[in-house]
Amino acid sequence: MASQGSIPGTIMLDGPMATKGYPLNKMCYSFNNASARDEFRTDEEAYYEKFKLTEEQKQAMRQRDVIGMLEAGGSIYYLAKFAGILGLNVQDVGGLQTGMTTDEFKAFLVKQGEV
Amino acid sequence: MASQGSIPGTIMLDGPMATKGYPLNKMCYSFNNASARDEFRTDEEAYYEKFKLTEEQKQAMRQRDVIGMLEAGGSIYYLAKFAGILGLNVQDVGGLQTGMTTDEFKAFLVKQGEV
Amino acid sequence: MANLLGGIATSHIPAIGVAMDKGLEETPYWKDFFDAYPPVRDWLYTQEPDIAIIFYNDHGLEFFHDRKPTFAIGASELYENADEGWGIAEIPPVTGETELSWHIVNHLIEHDFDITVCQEMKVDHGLTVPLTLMWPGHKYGHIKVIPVAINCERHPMPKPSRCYAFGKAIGDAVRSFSGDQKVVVMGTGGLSHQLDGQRAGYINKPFDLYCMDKIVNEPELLTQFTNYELVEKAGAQGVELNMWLAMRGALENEGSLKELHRSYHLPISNTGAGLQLLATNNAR
Amino acid sequence: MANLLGGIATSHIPAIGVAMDKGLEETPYWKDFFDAYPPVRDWLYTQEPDIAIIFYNDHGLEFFHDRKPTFAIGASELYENADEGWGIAEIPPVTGETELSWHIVNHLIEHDFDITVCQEMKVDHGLTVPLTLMWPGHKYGHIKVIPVAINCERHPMPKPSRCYAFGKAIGDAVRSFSGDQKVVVMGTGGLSHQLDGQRAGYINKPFDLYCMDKIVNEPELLTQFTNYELVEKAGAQGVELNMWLAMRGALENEGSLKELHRSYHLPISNTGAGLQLLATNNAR
Ligand SMILES: [Fe+3]
Ligand SMILES: [Fe+3]
Repeated sequence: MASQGSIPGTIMLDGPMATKGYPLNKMCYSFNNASARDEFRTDEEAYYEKFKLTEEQKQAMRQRDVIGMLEAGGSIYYLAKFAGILGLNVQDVGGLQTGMTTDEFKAFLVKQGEV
Repeated sequence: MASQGSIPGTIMLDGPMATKGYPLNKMCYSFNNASARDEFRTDEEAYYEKFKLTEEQKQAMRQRDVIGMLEAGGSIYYLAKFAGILGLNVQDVGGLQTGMTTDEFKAFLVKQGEV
Repeated sequence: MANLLGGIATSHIPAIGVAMDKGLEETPYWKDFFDAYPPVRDWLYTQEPDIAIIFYNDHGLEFFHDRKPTFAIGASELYENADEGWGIAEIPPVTGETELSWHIVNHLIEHDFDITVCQEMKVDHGLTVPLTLMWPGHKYGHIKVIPVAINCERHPMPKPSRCYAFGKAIGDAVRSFSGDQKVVVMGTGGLSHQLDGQRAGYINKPFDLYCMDKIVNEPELLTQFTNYELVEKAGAQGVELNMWLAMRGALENEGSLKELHRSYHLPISNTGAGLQLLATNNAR
Repeated sequence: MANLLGGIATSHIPAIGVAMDKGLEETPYWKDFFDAYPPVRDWLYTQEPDIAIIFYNDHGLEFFHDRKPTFAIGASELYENADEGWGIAEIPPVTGETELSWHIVNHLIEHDFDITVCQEMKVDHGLTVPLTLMWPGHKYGHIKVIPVAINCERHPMPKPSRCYAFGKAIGDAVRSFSGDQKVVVMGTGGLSHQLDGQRAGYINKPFDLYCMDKIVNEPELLTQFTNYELVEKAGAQGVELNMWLAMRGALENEGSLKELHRSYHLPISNTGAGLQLLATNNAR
């Protein structure tokens, strides 16, 4: 996909990114199970080790840095399950990534209907 | 596949047969795990129940009736794992299906090279 | 032969399921969105379809990157929903069927579509939210569902033209089935939205309206896009248009279509949410 | 561009792995069979390939009917073998690679092949027995393997013509890769055999010899068969010829091929066991 140029603010989850992100995404996929979510909540660092996250991925996770997670190969579909643990919805996550408050982000969404 | 006529002595594992055979094949697929093989050895009937085998499938299993297993939708690839539990190899299984002893079956194989 | 009655395209975002669980349909945020659905429900009630073939994408419930199919089709008597990890309520099992499923599988393999066949699969909100929207109160038990999952989560994804051809082959398979079942096809997801990156929140209303306009009689204008172009024009998750194209492909050889419903609401969650109903001449 | 050096077709039956484990290579039953391999091993030793793309079928280790792909391709750094349930010894992990894998995946999707991509997958005797045959003593760690699994276990299976086209597309992808790696392709399985039914033990030597003859320069004579015809002529498991055809397809655009080795032994376990080596002009 990279050969076609890049779309600003968009990180394509292509093959090489999926290779890079595999441990992170596998960890987040496990969050489909309530017991895995509990295990993560109990000891985050141990859970990172269990899935062999890279240092970059651990850092992004520790800092709740969504853009950092994406740059480390994270897929939004699996990261969403992590956001669920934090009690964040897609508007909250949108705000986090765009530097807006959730309310600002929601207003931004509404504004795009005024075309 | 049925519409193309049938090949004598050959049960095509097509879609409808795979539907019919699903519980039996799923049980046999579990035999990839040593612990599953042990569990089966300990209580065969309970293991049939666990995978919800049909009565036809249970009967074929109880009687070690390979042709019956195939007719009940069994796939030879998964049944082979059951044969492993019984300590049978593919020549033994060939004999069982053709009504030959293993030695007769082996001789039959050799004979086909004499063309 | 089995008869295709028509196709329905609808949003599938989880927030809709949550809103229905909580009974928020009449609140200001949701009212206009939900008010669009009764005409489509009435049509389904009148037409009494036996089977629904649902093109959707799995968002990481059934499939992970360990084994990610391009196209997957179910051939099971039953499909379970399950915990997706972020709180949407699980719904009762979905009724499946296997005869038409295997007939479609045979047809697809004969025509060089390299599907993954699932005799057991969990279905996620991409399928269950639309079912719940069409038959509220989980009253969908009577309809037999054939789930068809299209990869929209990891590039490379099947091209829009391939998704359309895939749908078309499934439509041909339905018509060549010896039963007399009545079948509807559904395409779920979209329209424009982007959940990830600094561009999160991107929606393209003019493009969405263009797509809903062209999909009726000029779908070839949409199938010419690359997935890259879809991401550019409709956001990272705008590629879910591919499910609409597969649905439309299934109707391709049905002759003229009647557009019985079209609506669009923005924003619903982070998306432009479309609803569209295209009926064939087999519909009453 | 990466270079295709040639293709190897070989049997993959588990009994071979068991014989090697037990050191039975020189016993009367096995001697002629194993004596056929040194020339092919020598060729590999001389050519020093970096990557082996191996077309094989999974016999129920990685895939079950719950989610059965038509075509699956690996994109992982490592592939584990595991207990298959009937006593063949597990072998050390197989080295993978991901760059060429993803390049091939992109090419395949662009050309409308609907593969399942596996970032984690267990490889069974269909892949590990040939590896062990080519590099005895488990000395295969240096070669990077790309596993490509083709459904040969449940009908409907991809058509011989589709398998050939699939291989051809993979060959084209290799040639369009920007690296300078040396690549061999392998097709494993066959030849005629039938494990199940009252027809168990069926072998068709004349047909096997015909296939080995025609695959060199007239593969189109083989790709015209249906899978039904293959079962009829070569037994229920004779459809494993499809892996040979995929291997041959990968060489299709390489110009003239040199057949450097051909041998056939019957019976090896319940099969007619073939070995064949086709070199391209890129080989030394
Ligand atoms: Fe979605
Ligand atoms: Fe095999």
